[in-house]
Amino acid sequence: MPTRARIFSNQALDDKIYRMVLEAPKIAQTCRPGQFVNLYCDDKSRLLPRPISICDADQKEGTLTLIFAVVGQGTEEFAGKKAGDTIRVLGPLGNGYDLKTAQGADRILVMGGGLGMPPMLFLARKLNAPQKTDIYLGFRSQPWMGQEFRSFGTVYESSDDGACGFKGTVLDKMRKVETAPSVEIAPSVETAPSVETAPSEEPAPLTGKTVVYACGPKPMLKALQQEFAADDKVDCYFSLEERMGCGIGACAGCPALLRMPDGSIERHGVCKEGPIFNGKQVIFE
Amino acid sequence: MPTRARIFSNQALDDKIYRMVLEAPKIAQTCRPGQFVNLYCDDKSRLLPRPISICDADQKEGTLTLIFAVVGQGTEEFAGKKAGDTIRVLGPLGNGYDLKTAQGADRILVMGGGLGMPPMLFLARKLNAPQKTDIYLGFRSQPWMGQEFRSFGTVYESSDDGACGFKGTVLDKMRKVETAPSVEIAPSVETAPSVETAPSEEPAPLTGKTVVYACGPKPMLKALQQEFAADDKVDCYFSLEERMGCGIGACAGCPALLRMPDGSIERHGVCKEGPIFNGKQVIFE
Amino acid sequence: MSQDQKTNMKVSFCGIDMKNPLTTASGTFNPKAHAPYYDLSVLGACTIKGVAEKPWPGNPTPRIAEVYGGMLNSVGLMNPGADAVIGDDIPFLRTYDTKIIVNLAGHTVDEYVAVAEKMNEADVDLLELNISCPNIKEGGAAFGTSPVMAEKVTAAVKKVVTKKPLIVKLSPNVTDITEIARAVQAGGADAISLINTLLGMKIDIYRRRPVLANKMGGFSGPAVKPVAVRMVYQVHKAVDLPLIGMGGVSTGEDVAEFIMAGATMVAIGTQNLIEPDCPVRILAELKEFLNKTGVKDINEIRGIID
Amino acid sequence: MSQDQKTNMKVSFCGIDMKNPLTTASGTFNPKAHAPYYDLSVLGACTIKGVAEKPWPGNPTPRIAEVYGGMLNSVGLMNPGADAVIGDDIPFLRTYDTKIIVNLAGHTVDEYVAVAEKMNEADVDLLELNISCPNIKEGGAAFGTSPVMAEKVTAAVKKVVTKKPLIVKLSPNVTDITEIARAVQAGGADAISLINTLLGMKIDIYRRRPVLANKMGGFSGPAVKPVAVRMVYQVHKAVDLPLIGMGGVSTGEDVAEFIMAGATMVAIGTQNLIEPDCPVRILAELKEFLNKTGVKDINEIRGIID
Ligand SMILES: Cc1cc2nc3c(=O)[nH]c(=O)nc-3n(C[C@H](O)[C@H](O)[C@H](O)COP(=O)(O)OP(=O)(O)OC[C@H]3O[C@@H](n4cnc5c(N)ncnc54)[C@H](O)[C@@H]3O)c2cc1C
Ligand SMILES: Cc1cc2nc3c(=O)[nH]c(=O)nc-3n(C[C@H](O)[C@H](O)[C@H](O)COP(=O)(O)OP(=O)(O)OC[C@H]3O[C@@H](n4cnc5c(N)ncnc54)[C@H](O)[C@@H]3O)c2cc1C
Ligand SMILES: Cc1cc2nc3c(=O)[nH]c(=O)nc-3n(C[C@H](O)[C@H](O)[C@H](O)COP(=O)(O)O)c2cc1C
Ligand SMILES: Cc1cc2nc3c(=O)[nH]c(=O)nc-3n(C[C@H](O)[C@H](O)[C@H](O)COP(=O)(O)O)c2cc1C
Ligand code: FES
Ligand code: FES
Repeated sequence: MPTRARIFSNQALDDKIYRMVLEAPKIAQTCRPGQFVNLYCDDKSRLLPRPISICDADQKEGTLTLIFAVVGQGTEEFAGKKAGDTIRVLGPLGNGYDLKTAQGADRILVMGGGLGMPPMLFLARKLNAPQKTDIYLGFRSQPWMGQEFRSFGTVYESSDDGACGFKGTVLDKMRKVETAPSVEIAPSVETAPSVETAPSEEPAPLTGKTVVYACGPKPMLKALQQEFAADDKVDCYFSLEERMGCGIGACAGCPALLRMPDGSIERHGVCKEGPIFNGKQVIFE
Repeated sequence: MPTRARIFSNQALDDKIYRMVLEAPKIAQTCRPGQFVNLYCDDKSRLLPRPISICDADQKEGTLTLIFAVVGQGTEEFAGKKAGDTIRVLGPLGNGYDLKTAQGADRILVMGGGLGMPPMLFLARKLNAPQKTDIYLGFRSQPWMGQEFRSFGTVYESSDDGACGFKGTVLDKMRKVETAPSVEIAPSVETAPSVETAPSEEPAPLTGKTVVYACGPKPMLKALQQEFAADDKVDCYFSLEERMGCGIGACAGCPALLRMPDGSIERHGVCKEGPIFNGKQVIFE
Repeated sequence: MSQDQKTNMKVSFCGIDMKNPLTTASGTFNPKAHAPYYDLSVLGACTIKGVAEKPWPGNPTPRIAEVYGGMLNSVGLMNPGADAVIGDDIPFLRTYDTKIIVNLAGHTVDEYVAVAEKMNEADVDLLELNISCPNIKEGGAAFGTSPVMAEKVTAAVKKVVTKKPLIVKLSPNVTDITEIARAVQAGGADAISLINTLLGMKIDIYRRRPVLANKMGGFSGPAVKPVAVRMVYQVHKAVDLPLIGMGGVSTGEDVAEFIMAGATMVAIGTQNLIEPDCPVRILAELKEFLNKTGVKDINEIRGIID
Repeated sequence: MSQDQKTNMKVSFCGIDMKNPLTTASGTFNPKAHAPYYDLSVLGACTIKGVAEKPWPGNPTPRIAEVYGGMLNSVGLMNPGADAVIGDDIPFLRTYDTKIIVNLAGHTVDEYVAVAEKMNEADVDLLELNISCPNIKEGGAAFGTSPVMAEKVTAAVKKVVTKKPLIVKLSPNVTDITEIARAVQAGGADAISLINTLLGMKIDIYRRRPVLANKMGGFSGPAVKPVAVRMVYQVHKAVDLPLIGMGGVSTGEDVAEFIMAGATMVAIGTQNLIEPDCPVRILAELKEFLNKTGVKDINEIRGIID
């Protein structure tokens, strides 16, 4: 059932970060933002799937875009693939983001940290609400994506070392931006010279109903959770990561711990009932 | 130390029999007839070497020719290789045939059965004594090599089903040919229409000093051993096969049982002290 | 090979007719997770994950690690409890034409007995007593590695399992598998399944800690097959009970290998996780092998290895 | 990574200085077979094949089978006897700058003592008592799987091994490896090496017989590493002896994994058979890993896993 997909292109975006475009029409047609695919290695010593989020999907072309970092031998193998090669893929997997909440919201914050950034592109495109969407992208250093987001909201970049955008975390940046006095926001759809909107265009503070969509490292999600825990006007959706055995809900390898409204603790599989969870319910260990 | 060699060509000679030419100058320069190489799979589930005899070596071009049958997953993998691909190879391995004995002999019989045939080509070329060399090739059915041998001796084909040459074993054929009355033999170096010499050109019976070089299935070697056991004028060199762990003499996985002249039994590794043994000493289980 | 010789694939296991010898290995198969990928009715039987009387939370994450040719897991028998399984998975599976085997978990003899009593009444076909999980401190491995304890828990559970055959699942982490097999036979087991996972460990040398939060875990996948085949062969020679063989099955030829070693049924484990619809392929490969080698009835080749 | 930090690679093992922690696993290394492929002096120590007092013929062929990620062997300790090894391999190895470890084989306590007495006098550095070969009926595994027997044979051999440290090599085919480790410690072992091969089996389903003439054989290679790492870790926590870790080592990172699990030295086994000069690569990879992660002395990371 994992099928062999042709690789349309596979390019390095940065040191150890690759953008792979796959011909996978079935997946492209049915997938939703926040879902992922399982990629499988050809090397027979590595049998488990590598879950990779869908960065974008082109229904017409039948292609999927994935962005992945080389962190171990599996992603190393994938990085070595060339256009015309094939790769085994299974999907779409997981639940995907709740997009409905965004329709009723006044403001949408899309927050991507590191390799949590790519799936936010597909999300932002599907949300398609540039007027009320702020997009925060956090890099370690140099940016390796960002321009693609500009039609879908106001884009704010930050980086750990200040090499691009604001020096600090996405949350630091968000705090600075979103707590400033409200002005009318011009979505940066036009070809602005910098991705970051000019400091003068200050966005609205978080007064109305807000939805936060976030994907990134655990410390980032934890901080976001703390930030909004007490604020009932803010809904949070976090994408979680866990080591997986199957990706389809069969092995019980990937539970997320959730604290339910009644105080009880439940376990939900990241792969099938996630990877997107109500961010306020997630218990970080 | 197993090095990646470029594959120059890889063609099917018959159903499940392939001829692969490798660029392996170092091996080509030093190898002797009867030696073999270890081929390694790329598939990481199959780690052990596949020993394959050297069918021919071209020192000038730096190429090795191997002929192999697809019998399992390793050889299946090799069969799928294309010109330009690479394969890991180690060698040359093993002792190779004793060619000196042939110099003092009146007659040389070269006997190849099935996949034991290919290495006989390199042997026959190095012996380079067409006048006194008879070459017996045994096929299961249709021939998939044979012409190449014609410059190096008189070639007799046989097959189990009679589809080519004589119907029967190489030994049956040899018995018919070699026991007939002596006449001067014309080596079939010229472009004769058939590989088999005409029935009129009957070769000498086994009167002088004879060397038998043989490679083929165990029953063939056993029968040859019986045939010549009592004949002191005949020296036999057999190439043995055994499941191997290393091919270099390190694992003790591949012993051949030999009965020494003094009656004692010794074990000699097929991979390092063989695969060529004095055929009269071999104990077949 | 070209014409389908219609090899008989039916086997009788503890008196129950199975349409073919294939089942799933407990914990690697989830009815609702797998159902979208193929028709579960292709399986002779479905074996579902280990269930205890009450829900178990399982171990902390990471619970999964990859190793050469296989995986480690320290799921720790996370399960929603007997009632949830009876209310949910079992009626769902009953909509398919396949037998149902339920794997039973417990920490103590009493806990095993409690879940066995419940499942004895449930709408399932066979019960499989898991005395071999390496991932829980009490119960599990402790029972599976001592002949005395193995016999004791088997006997206690057998007493309450009056309506279905009782399979006992053995751990490979023992000096002499035949000793444990004889013990569970003495305890009244109707059948034996083996192997559960080997106990393994992997260290993340960059972070200087075990990859699994639980440090050690159960090792499964193609890498363990030689140990599994050996043990099925040994147990087949040692006791007179039907066997479910498993450990590293990924092809139809692997299934044939376990049957020749002595198994009546064969379970697919880890392969279910990496290729959700693999039973379809494996069954086709098995049929092809049998046809190719002239086997008219799969029962002919069981245990034919001397 | 770029500048060589000159990590200290020296380890002291039973009071003997080794230039690095790498050695070879007995039976997978032959001095004269491997010498053409690399300079044997790169190894901290060379461990040579199991030797008995008198020559042993070993088992019938086929003795080797390939399995997923590894191999089975049933060589059965074929060896030319102590005198031949003393006259041939040992002087040859002495021409290299490496320590020599000789692996001792026997069927009975007396046979073990006999070869140990001879080797005690030979020009070698350490002796390794192999009580764990799964391929011989008596001796071997029988000693390695019973704590009582393991202690007995260790004590008997230790009595005659007066001039060199005595390593005892354990079998992984046991329920509790720490029990055996404690037994050989009690018997007087100076060090422990582990693991020997797992017992495995492979069936040729086309010929309907085991691939190995001896039916079962010792399973080794990358596939067994998780079991090996687990056991080294367990034994390191259980006893107070230096360890030689092995089982599936094929990279420098694997060596680091065994050291973190608690091994002082690490042996390369099956990889020697498929890549004759692998110690050169593995040593370079180990150094690279240590440099990359800021380890100044290899002794720093031994047993650092909780
Ligand atoms: C739902 C989900 C979506 C993801 N999306 C992306 C993405 O879009 N881009 C991206 O670069 N990475 C993504 N990751 C992380 C990615 O799966 C791992 O980086 C990758 O599996 C590492 O494989 P490897 O063979 O290179 O590493 P190794 O460390 O060699 O892998 C060994 C094993 O650990 C698992 N593993 C290692 N790291 C992780 C991890 N961080 N999360 C889960 N499993 C891991 C591997 O799958 C494999 O089974 C995602 C993870 C999850 C769970
Ligand atoms: C010295 C020597 C020279 C050989 N020369 C040739 C040759 O020129 N052409 C050719 O077609 N074959 C030759 N063979 C046989 C060839 O090595 C096997 O056919 C091949 O290894 C099968 O590999 P496989 O993966 O396809 O089969 P599998 O059965 O999948 O292999 C499994 C394991 O068994 C071993 N094995 C299987 N069959 C044999 C066999 N017959 N002999 C030794 N090991 C075996 C494999 O090497 C591997 O380790 C030679 C064998 C030896 C010992
Ligand atoms: C993720 C996972 C969970 C498992 N859970 C159980 C279980 O609940 N009960 C049980 O008896 N065995 C359990 N097992 C063991 C398998 O049923 C099987 O015995 C083992 O994995 C060997 O087969 P394999 O190599 O085909 O996976 C589990 C195995 C895995 C990989
Ligand atoms: C072909 C072969 C022969 C072996 N012979 C011996 C031996 O003589 N004595 C011994 O103690 N171990 C012997 N072993 C076991 C190895 O030394 C080692 O413990 C085992 O193979 C695990 O390591 P590996 O996975 O790196 O091979 C042998 C292993 C193999 C593969
Ligand atoms: S990864 Fe298997 S259940 Fe989630
Ligand atoms: S194959 Fe290893 S010694 Fe011959």
